[in-house]
Amino acid sequence: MTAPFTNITGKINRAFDVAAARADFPILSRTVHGKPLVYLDSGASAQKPRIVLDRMNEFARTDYANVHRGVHYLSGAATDAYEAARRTVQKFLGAAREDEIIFTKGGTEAINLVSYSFLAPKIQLGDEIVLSVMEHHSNIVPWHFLRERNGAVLRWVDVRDDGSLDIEALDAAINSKTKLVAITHMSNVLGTVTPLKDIVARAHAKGVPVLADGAQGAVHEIIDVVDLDVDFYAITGHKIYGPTGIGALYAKRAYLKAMRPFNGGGEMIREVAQDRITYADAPARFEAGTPAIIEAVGLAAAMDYLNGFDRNAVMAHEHDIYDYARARVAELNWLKVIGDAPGKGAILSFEAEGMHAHDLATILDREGVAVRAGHHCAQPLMERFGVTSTSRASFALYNTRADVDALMAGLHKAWEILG
Amino acid sequence: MTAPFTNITGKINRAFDVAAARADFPILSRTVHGKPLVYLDSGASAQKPRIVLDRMNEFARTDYANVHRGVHYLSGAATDAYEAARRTVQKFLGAAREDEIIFTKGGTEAINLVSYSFLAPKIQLGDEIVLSVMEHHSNIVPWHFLRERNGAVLRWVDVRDDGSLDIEALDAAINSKTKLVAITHMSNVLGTVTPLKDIVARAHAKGVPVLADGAQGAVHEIIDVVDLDVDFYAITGHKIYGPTGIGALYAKRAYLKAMRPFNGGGEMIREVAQDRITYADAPARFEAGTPAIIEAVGLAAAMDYLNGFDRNAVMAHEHDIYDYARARVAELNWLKVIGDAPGKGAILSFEAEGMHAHDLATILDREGVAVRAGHHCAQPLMERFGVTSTSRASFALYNTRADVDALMAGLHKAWEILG
Amino acid sequence: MDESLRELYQEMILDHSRHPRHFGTLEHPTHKAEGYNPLCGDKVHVTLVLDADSRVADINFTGKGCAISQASASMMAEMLAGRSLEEAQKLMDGFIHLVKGEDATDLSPDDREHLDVMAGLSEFPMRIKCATLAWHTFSNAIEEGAA
Amino acid sequence: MDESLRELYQEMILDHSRHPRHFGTLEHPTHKAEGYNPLCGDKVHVTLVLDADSRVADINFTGKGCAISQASASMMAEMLAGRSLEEAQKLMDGFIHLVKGEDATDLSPDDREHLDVMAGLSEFPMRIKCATLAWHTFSNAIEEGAA
Ligand SMILES: Cc1ncc(COP(=O)(O)O)c(C=O)c1O
Ligand SMILES: Cc1ncc(COP(=O)(O)O)c(C=O)c1O
Repeated sequence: MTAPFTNITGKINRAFDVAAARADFPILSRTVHGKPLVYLDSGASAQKPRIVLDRMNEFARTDYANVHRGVHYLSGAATDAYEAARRTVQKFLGAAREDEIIFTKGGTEAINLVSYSFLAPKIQLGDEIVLSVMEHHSNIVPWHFLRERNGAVLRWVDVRDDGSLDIEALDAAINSKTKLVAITHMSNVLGTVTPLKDIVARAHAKGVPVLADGAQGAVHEIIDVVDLDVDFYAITGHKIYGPTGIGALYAKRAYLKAMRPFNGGGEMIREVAQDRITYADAPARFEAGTPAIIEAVGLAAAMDYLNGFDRNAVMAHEHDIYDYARARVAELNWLKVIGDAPGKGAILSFEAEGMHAHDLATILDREGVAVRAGHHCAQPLMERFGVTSTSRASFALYNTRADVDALMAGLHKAWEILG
Repeated sequence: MTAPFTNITGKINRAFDVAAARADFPILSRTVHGKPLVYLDSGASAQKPRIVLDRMNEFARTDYANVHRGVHYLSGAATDAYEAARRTVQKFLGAAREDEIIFTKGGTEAINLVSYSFLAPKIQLGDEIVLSVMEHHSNIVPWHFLRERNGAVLRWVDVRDDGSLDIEALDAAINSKTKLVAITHMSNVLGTVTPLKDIVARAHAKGVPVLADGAQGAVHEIIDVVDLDVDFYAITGHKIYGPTGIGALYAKRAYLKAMRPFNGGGEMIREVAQDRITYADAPARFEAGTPAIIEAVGLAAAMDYLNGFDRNAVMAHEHDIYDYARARVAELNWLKVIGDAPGKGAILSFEAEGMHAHDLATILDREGVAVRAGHHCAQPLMERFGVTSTSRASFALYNTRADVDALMAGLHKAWEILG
Repeated sequence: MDESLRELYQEMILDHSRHPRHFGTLEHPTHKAEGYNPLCGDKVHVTLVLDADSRVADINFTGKGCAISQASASMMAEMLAGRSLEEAQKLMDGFIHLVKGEDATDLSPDDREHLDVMAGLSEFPMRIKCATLAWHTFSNAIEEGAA
Repeated sequence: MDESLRELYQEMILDHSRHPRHFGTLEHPTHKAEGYNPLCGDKVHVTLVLDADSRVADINFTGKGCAISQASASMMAEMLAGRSLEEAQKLMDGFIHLVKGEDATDLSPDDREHLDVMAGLSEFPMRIKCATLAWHTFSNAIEEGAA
């Protein structure tokens, strides 16, 4: 792994060069409907740099075999690459130990793992789970399962009108029945970044562990799970410029021992007999079956790629694009932005007067501008803001002010047609 | 998808040309410890043809976005590719409908899905699950969970000394308490191919559904789930020349409606509110979160690749290599083959007198010959044959008689060193 | 200006979506159904009265969604009123062929002309589900929605 | 013939694996532990008696596994018998350095010579766990295995 901020070649700690970065992403040079692609949907899934795709391809062409169980050379090479990927994720999240990193198939599975392995075995009728109204369905549905199946109670914490988390309400929602606080680190709709360290401190003061949904947070913030003191942190590969089919859960070692296996199969056992079974220790215990080996290698390549930049410079770049976009859309009096929390990340959701998000997205698409339209897997949040859907432009490291200009031109056109 | 057996270009229904096929697999031209790689570990994981890797790479470079939720062009293109991959799997397995195919992260998860979604909600104390002693841990551990958590009883069916399934014992094990027969289609250790159609008929005669573990079966047999009348059929991508991180479950439509969701998250819901939730229909219901999009496309490419051959010719080729290997090892009086069932597939497991499998594998590895050594995730089977581990050479379409000769040379050498 | 967009969002469509005909809920329907597209959240609720001759004596809808889904529901209600089930089925089949860009010869010349404003949809495959939602909901109401 | 293989499986190793020293179970151990490598199924069971001076008065093992794991256990038992815990720890650290191909200066010249037959392992990284299993089991017995 390329260590962040320490490269003495001068490659990093330079200002972020977006033109150079764009050249790393093959798809960005394509056209859509005859127009240059303006990809503003990285919040749903980011595009992948050549280096990630090539690394996976090369690994599969030269060093591939199944991991862990083999004595032969390729099996060793593949195991080394897979376990090196785990250390890359460990360092990316600032975890103290590599066995605190469990590979999953994505962010959703990482959260379900906490639900099935940590919470489900001990949840009792009437136990409470605290979550916010801005959660993604992936951080809602697993808790609904526990409501339906075990009689858990979901305690919803509101956001303020600007989309910021009502931290006092969250604090008040945590009580002696609370078994978990499940909270996003960054909203995929509002762009709100939650004060995770403060949330953890308040929850811990009442003896309650915290699971953070870092699907967006890990992309746009620099994560240090030890400093945050968060108990569980879920990430997903495809949003962080990595492949699909891979994600990870950071889980504090203290919890891992008591956590029940989730999927059962190869790799996660110690001994299997007809009438008894014992399980391996973490992380193997939670990685049943052949893992997503090639994808883990790809995820590590993506994290290396991101760490090859000065992360602060990338963040500054993204904020610049967002601020520019926020200022430009303020020119349009028929457009209402949802989510204006202080310190928010580079996601812009909005409603357009008299235009349905899908119609708007169709018109933008014809201009080559890709935005998301819909409920963004956040129906409770839609309800909170009294809408059924929004349009969303989400920005990644490869976006530019020119992309925002293209969005603006598309919005003007939509107004012409639909307004 | 290229339909099997119908290509009029003459590309198929020709004899299988193994030299040409080998050229499709870049890794096969590498060396290990200075010797040409002889890869006899495809039973653990198969190597991937260039066309699969290139298809994934190209898809990610040109048409990638998240699926299902988007209106923009790339989202549509990615959704089309993902759903086309589902139809490829459907046709590969002979399923009647595409919504009977659920993408999973692998074979293990496919089986766990049946356990969590189909069986767990209805299993009662004392209910029985019938399985064979030759099952892979992936088709054992999920049932041990139900034993530990719900009081289910595991009814083990023995194999005969030649490794064939004792079908009468299986029949006798099915009774009024049986809730599921969980049986491999092909043993990853013995190579035994089970009489699946007969098993299904006997189980159905007693009203019991059958789950087949097709992790190996789908690679080496031509599957028609409708003809087999099997209720669930689990496959995994990486063994069938596809990528890691992807697999699939075929589930009869009749069961899908009553099956409970497994992972909770995006895509699998209908409507989510604070206090209630409804779920989508299959297959979406069982595919929470962003799926392994690129890997699904890769899996389809692998199936297309395999179907580009005359499958019967491929099978004949594999059997030829196996028969040759079986005859050659019979020359060695210090080597004992485990698994000689009639009609078995191209997997050769053996014990060597006075040599531990790991020592043997290490020596073979120095000769460039990659075999597996260990319990092969089948500890109950090891116990059945009174061994703690075996060596296993498993053959794929790209193996040759020359590979077998290299194996023999390595075995002679091992005898020289360890014998 | 992109001609296909102009065609998709032509005046007639926008007019139907802004001033939907047959909008509302019948008080004494013989059949009803709710349609929902979970991908975008579009909703359509159809109520109708089938008379003794299996004719659509009256039909209403309510809904929320994009211009295409609302305009399509409005046009559907307008065109179905008074038709027999058999005619309705034919119209629906023709409509679906039309928006998919397939041969819509099963439509009468009149219906074809009336529905011409929807033909542009075939250029927008990702929006076809918006257009067919109301029709599928109608079909569900007939099949399983006896009130 | 591959020299590194010859070195790995030299006579001394094969002899230890076929005729393990200190093979068996002590009847009245003060400490014991079971070691298991789930990846290959190798097993080692160590029993030992620590005397009042914290010396390894006696030590036995039983086990099943590859030549490397069994030879390593046999040599370990042979070399540990009579040593103080401190000396044992030093020997173990030195052994682990040696098989990993790292600097094993913490070994006395005598011990280094005795263990020389294991030095070839550093060429076989995938087999190092086989060699260290017995040692880790011994260490577990001391730390948590009071009988
Ligand atoms: C905030 C948030 N949480 C969780 C997820 C789920 O991640 P995945 O779909 O990769 O499982 C997403 C993205 O879909 C997200 O934006
Ligand atoms: C017979 C059998 N079943 C199940 C599996 C599990 O498949 P996977 O490891 O891809 O989940 C395997 C392979 O490991 C297998 O050989």
